[in-house]
Amino acid sequence: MSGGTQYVVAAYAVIWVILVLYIVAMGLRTARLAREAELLLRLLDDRDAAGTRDEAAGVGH
Amino acid sequence: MTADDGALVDARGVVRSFGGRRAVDGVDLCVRPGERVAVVGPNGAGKTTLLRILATLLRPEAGTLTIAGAAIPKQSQAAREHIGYLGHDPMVYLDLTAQQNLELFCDLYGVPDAPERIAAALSRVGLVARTHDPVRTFSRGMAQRLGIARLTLHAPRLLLLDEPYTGLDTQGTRILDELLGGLGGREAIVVVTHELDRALELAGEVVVMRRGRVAARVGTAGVGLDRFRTDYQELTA
Amino acid sequence: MNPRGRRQYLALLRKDLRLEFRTRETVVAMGLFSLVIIILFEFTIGERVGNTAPIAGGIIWSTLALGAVLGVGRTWVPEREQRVLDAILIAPVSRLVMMSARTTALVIYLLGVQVVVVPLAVVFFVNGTSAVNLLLIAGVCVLADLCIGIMGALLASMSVFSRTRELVLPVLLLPSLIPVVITAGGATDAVLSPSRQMAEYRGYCLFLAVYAVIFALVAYATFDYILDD
Amino acid sequence: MTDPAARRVLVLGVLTAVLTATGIIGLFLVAPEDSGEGQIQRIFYFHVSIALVSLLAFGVAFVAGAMYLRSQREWWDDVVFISVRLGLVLAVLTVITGSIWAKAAWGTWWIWSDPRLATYTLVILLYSAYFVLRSSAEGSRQARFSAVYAIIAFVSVPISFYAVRVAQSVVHPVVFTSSGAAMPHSMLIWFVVALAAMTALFFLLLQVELMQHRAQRALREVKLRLERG
Repeated sequence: MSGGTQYVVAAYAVIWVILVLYIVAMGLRTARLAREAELLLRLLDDRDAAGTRDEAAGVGH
Repeated sequence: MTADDGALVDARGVVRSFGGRRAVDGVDLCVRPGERVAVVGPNGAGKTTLLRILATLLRPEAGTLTIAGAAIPKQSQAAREHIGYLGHDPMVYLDLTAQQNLELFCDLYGVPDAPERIAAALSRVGLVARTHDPVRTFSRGMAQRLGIARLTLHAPRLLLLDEPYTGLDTQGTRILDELLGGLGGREAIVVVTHELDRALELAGEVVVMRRGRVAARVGTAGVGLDRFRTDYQELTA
Repeated sequence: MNPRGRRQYLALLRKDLRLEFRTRETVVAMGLFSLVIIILFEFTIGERVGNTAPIAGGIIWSTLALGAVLGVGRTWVPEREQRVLDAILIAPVSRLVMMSARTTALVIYLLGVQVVVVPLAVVFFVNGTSAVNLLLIAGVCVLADLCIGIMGALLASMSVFSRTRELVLPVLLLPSLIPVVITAGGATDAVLSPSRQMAEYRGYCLFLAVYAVIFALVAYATFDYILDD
Repeated sequence: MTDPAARRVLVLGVLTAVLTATGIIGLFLVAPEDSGEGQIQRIFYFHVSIALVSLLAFGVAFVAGAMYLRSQREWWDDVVFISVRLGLVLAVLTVITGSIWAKAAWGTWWIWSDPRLATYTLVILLYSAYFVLRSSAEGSRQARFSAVYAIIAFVSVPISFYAVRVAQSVVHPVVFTSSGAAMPHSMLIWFVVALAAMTALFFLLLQVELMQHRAQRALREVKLRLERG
């Protein structure tokens, strides 16, 4: 490569890499959101299960 | 929404939360001149938060609040003229003398006849001999008494007291009792306390708080302490 | 400021100065700290460069800015330690008055430090100078202190109410003060250079004045939101 | 698609893709080689665009900060936070690509005498402090202090730039003037395309992250409801 082309390639590679890293960080945050949502779903399931048990035993509202 | 004109405190649906948890969750409270209200409740019920909202130290997130006719937080400055707030701490500078502390607060409140007021306040709390001593040399009880003197300087119409008796010595307790007993029909008191007997003794109305909400309002006329205590335990259980 | 506000302003300022006079914590600590840094610079840079006259202004103002962090960090500390903050915030005092009193107190502390440190530094780095030059530098001090005071009162009021206050303040304050350090240092160097550069000096001073005015306006627009919770 | 935010993401995404592709093809295959700087001039298109868009991001944070203080709506705080973070990433990119350019054009990785490179370094310091303050402040103060600081920092940017420039013009005259001032049209077009691409990318990322924050808030609310029973 001549005439400084390697520097041009390097500059665009850096831009590319950092933007991809940013997107990866965003993906990790999305993963956390998904985990949270699943946790809440499990909590709701537990609560519903407890509710039906209570009703079956006749102590529900 | 029509505000109660004469009321010193007019709170409707006041909300304040910390980190997503609602410490005060829709409280209505109306206090007119001459009324004494005690706020009781278990730890974390939002009593102190409510008092700090009334003192304009915390902004309400939702609801409307008027103090002495001034809308909070828009007209906080006007409301602050009328508020006297006493907390666990005396709220005076330890490195200033008694006199310098009281002078400072006279200047902040724009009190006209400061020297006379300061002399009178100091003699009322029995600290005349200590006028020119730095507060650091005071005992805790004496500092607390100076706090009472600070409270009275600008003749506030709305007294907000947060556990005022903790940290007071016997002399301080007597002085505070005298002060509160001597208030006329112009002033109102809101006191936060965990001592039910004090609440009954001091206030005409007791507000029981639980989880940021008002669980009950009880008039104290003719209510015995034992009866009230059982009611309270039921309400806050 | 109306008469009421003026009385409150003077009362708050008098309170700050009285507390400082009684304990002498802030000014003494700032002064000693600044002297230590000056001596550090002298041995690490001055000894090697030989002729320190051309870089004296930069060294002096870097030192003073670092020392200022200590003083700015004391903002609201007596109120917090002696638990008076609620009583002050609950008094019917406009936040403008509170911040003005704070800024004035800071400027006075900084000037108190500079009265000692700047002449000493001038002796150390340029072997003394004329009285006129010292007066011109005093002008720079007043302007730069005003900048530091305004920015300091503004940022300290935020850092002090945060969890890791001592750690936050330098990181917050020093980047914002870099323009002040650059121009105050430039103005000092303009005065101390063999042929006094008055045009440059005036330009730098004008910059400092503009900085002070701009951030006074920013402070005016925002500090209600800082102090009221 | 009924959700307006999702529609915005779609539109911005398509726009970003088209503009970026056009820009890259154009600047590598169509734009002429610069007579003075040769190939390395091709760094310029995205380097300057990223720099300008980082300033745009800080500007958005400034406006959103003011809006937050007025309305106390959490949404504006999200905008401030995301914009500052994006702006900071872009500023870091600017400095890195600028440094590569410096190496290519002048043979050194770093030259303090380039005022833009120096200023962007200051800007990175200035906005890094935003995150220090934000993680240190608690409760309702967090959003308020962050908003105030975003305002202060944005005002500091031109002041810092000016201070850096003034300081350097005295010591050594500015050697490297703005490289993009006299650009032939055949280059300017591709610069505009690159700038538009980066702007669209900024708003795309902002929109995506705002949606993440929205989801997070909704989840927090669900959690609170579950606790309350």
